[in-house]
Amino acid sequence: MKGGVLVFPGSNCDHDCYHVLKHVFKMDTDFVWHKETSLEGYDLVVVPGGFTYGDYLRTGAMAKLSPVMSALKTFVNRGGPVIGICNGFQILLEAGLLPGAMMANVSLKFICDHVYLRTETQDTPFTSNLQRGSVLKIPVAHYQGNYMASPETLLELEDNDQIVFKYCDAGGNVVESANPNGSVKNIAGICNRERNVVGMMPHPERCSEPELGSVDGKHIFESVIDSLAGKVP
Amino acid sequence: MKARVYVTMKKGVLEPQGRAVARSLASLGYGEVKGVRIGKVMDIEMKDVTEERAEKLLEEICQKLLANPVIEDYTFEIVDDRKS
Amino acid sequence: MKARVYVTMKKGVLEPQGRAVARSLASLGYGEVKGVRIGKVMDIEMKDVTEERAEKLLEEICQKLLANPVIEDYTFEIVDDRKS
Amino acid sequence: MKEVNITPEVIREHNLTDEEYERILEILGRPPNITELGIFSVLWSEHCSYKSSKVHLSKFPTKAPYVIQGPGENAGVIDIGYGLTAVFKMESHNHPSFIEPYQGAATGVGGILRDVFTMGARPIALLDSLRFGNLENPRTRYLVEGVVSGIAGYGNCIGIPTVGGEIYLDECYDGNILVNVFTVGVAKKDRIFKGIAGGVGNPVIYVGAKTGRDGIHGATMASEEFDQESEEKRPTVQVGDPFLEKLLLEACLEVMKTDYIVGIQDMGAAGLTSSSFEMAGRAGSGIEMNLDLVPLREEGMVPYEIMLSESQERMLLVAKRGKEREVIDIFKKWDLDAVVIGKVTDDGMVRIRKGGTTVAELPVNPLTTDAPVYDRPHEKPDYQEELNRLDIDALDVPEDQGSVLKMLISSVEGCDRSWIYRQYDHMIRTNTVVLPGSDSAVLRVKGTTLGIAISVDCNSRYCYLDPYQGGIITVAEAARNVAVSGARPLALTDCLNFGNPERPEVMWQFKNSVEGMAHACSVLETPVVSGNVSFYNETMGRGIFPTPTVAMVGVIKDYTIALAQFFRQEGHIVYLVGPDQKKADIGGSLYLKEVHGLVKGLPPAIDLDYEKSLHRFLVGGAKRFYFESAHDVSEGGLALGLAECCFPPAGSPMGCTVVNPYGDLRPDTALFGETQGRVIISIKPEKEADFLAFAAESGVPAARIGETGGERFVIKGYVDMHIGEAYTLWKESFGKKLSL
Ligand SMILES: Nc1ncnc2c1ncn2[C@@H]1O[C@H](COP(=O)(O)OP(=O)(O)O)[C@@H](O)[C@H]1O
Ligand SMILES: [Mg+2]
Repeated sequence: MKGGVLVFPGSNCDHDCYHVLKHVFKMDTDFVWHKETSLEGYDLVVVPGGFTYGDYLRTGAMAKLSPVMSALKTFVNRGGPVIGICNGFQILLEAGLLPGAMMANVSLKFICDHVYLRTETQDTPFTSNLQRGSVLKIPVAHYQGNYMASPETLLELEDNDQIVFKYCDAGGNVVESANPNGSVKNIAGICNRERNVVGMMPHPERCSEPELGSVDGKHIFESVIDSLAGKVP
Repeated sequence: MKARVYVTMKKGVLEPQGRAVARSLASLGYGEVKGVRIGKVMDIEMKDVTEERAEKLLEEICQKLLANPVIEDYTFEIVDDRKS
Repeated sequence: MKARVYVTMKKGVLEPQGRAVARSLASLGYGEVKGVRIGKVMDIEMKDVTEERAEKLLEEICQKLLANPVIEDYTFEIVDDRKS
Repeated sequence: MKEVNITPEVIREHNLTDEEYERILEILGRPPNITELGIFSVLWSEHCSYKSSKVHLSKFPTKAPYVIQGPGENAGVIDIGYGLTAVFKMESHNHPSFIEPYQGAATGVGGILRDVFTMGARPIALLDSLRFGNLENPRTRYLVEGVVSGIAGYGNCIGIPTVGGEIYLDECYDGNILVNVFTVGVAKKDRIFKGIAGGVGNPVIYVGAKTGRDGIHGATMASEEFDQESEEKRPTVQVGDPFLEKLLLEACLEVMKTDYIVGIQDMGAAGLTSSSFEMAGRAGSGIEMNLDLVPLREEGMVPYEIMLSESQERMLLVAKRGKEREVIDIFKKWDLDAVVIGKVTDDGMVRIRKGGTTVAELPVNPLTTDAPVYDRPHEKPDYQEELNRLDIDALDVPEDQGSVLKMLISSVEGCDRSWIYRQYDHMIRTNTVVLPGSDSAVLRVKGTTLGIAISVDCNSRYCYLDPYQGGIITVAEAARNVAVSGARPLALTDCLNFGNPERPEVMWQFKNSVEGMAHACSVLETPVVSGNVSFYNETMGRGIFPTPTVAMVGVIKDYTIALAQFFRQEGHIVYLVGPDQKKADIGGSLYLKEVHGLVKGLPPAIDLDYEKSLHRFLVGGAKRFYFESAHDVSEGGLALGLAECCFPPAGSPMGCTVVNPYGDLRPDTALFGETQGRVIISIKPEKEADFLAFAAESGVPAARIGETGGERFVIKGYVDMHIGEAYTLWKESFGKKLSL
């Protein structure tokens, strides 16, 4: 089983994702430079967080034009599992691999803190080990996490069970006061229709080791590793 | 040749920066200001292009990069058409 | 009444966004683009103001809030003068 | 280029004195041209030459077996084991941040990062030390918002966590805010790079951003007293590009894995001038450069502008001859300009050409190592005695100590400062094992068991009241903040912020602060390995409190045992270790300032030998698992210190019930006095006997004062508050103050 962590100019969480896959989960893992044109041979692709191209113009706008993105689309079309975290999520939105767009946090401030997430669906390779309704404690760190989508898109997301995580309080209640950025319907993560592409603002790679205060992020990586193991005989 | 591209938020899209500015203005006593919406203005300098080519190019780069059609509209104008 | 305010980086002041966008366009094959500078465009809506008052108000809020005079320039125009 | 006449006026505009100009004539044997004059002026400025501070800085101890690089390079380097080093430095960006808070603070972050990665280290964390004026002044709020978002904007974008810092407000900073930023990086011991232009004939390569007309005269500006005229110098604000710096960082670290680099240095203050002269100076070589080859952002730039530009995100490096292509290709990969602009020579001269002619030709040493040095007059100010006079008995004892504590909990120095550090990504790179909010932040070093603990400190009230004692306490407190986490304090970097050194009272403050710090450093065995001096923090003759900020770096062998300051469970026993509170140790306290509006008296006494044993006790006790939490008692004394143990920034508060161990003192001095060398420690009941035996063996007094748990915060007979309410007050105060 082999994981690829995409690296764009300005990717900052590439090392963190690599560390978790390689050293926590002992997965064979490569960094994949954004000029690569193929993702042949990878079983899992992580689009990590950071400030690709400085977040200039719009977050994720320039990264979506990198050569590796066509390879990523091929990988997705073949059904390969992809997770975009934070800026990675924003890139997937810009690239049209996930619906909707990201705006600045309503506070107009960068926010770095632990938040709680409620799992809304078990039906993705990244949440298959989680129960619907289970609560994760997980860090966020972003300036543009205010997810928005047209009413039609939101309806579709709901009808197709594409909302993966919502911000909630410690008790699992999805309430306005638990929303760190103004995101519509407290959405923290979504998936595509085919369910193999997940984007989320919070950082599971920052809470996958006990010394970092929470291991709730592990479930997300474990889910995909188990899903892959199930598929690969 | 120089062009100016305007990228603004689609109608109906909540735009947090503009809202915050409007609120600040109100608290500074400028009650006359009822709304602010903030977009981008981009000054583009091009070389060795005809006006026709420039229009096509601008259209292309707006669609590909400068604006996000999910939330933004764009317009552009060629500011001077002297070949440079 | 509606007005449009343009806030752009002063000449000679680095504008990093534009630089990155220009590089990105070049690597996409748009070599004709020689430079990009990005600023803000703000659409302001005002109520119960005369044109004269609006001009004064805009001047004031540009200086106080909308622009950072240390590094930015501003201009504005009144877009329509129907009282609204 | 039109020749500018070197008139007395031009000389004065360049901040050169008549004597200094005489000296230039002597060195050159001819009058300088304007480019050369500009170069002299920046290299001989206070900022680059340290001309007023050098004689005192030499008093700092700078050596220890683990010190690999002391002051003099771009950053200090210490050995931390596993073949690794910690590389660190702190720098000020005070004046630029006052003029344009966002960009000033942002480029401050950019600058200090370059200082560290130029040595071959990957930066792992930042700290910020901030001073602002009164919050009633609306500009203060604008400055706080701007500076914090500038640090966030740059640090977050480049992906280096800002894991702590400090912030103080006092009206003495109204016209002169302080923005000091520290960074620490990790480098392999055998891969340290220096700013050396060695090897005759080797190419000199310019990399990074293009040169614009940014901040020309910025280096001189940073050393000049503010006056009305500085308004006119305004368009010289530099704008930072953190994305470009991220590329530069990655590209430099990549090129440093090769064997092609001889020396490398960032272009900081005075840009191309200081980097070229300093690199030649350190190597005892010379440099020849052709300015026609320098990538320019604007048209028509003259040599004077190119040499003095402070455009950000640029580096100068010297590569091995024949390896130009390989080096340039690595920078190309990262989409960066890299151009050979000259070569190393051996005649001790820097020669600069443009358009086929020589535009400057200057000897290196007189401009660098042999720049003017002044032993400026110093004298104790006559107001000092009055300042030190404090008759505590003449002050009323507040009736209700609980309300006093509430005042302190909601003061800027006592309240929750997560309003600031929530805007900083403090977790990126997943090394922060003790998050901001505790006395020090602790970062693990992946691939080892090591943790690096860092804290930045300065109590400038103490330094104002007694610069010598204040200097001692600053170092001791920084070391203690590191030690409470279980890490051994190893070395420090400083940033000495003072007023106008040409005034004897400022020089007196400077000299005494440095001597106090030096004394503490030698007793605590924490040498100074790098630092920075910022003079002229003065507006219209009104100076700031002397503010010699210290950032201490320590190492804990096993990061998994690092401690935070927060009580962890109900039913743990609370101990106060350290000397008894003394009545007089209320001088300069937060209590006096907040409650009585006074900055008076003498700072607390401190016994450095005891302090040293305390640190050993803290490190040893953590290693033996005796402690559950440890928190140093500083501003606000025992009462505020205890409250801080009950208030974790994330999670829920924990009550406690304790006694006042100093029942025979006035209650305000007992609860809010700031006697040094005290630490609040919580322990599991079953560890008590071992803990006490170890304290006795270490020569550290320990008094059992109470227990953790319950819904209330109680100091029996004095304070009884609902813990949740107190917590909310503490959490919300900072944001409320700013949004007034
Ligand atoms: N400007 C700042 N930036 C980041 N963190 C800060 C800042 N000011 C204070 N903090 C954090 O708030 C906590 C309390 O600060 P302080 O009272 O100065 O600590 P101490 O007294 O132990 O030095 C520390 O963890 C510190 O790192
Ligand atoms: Mg402390």
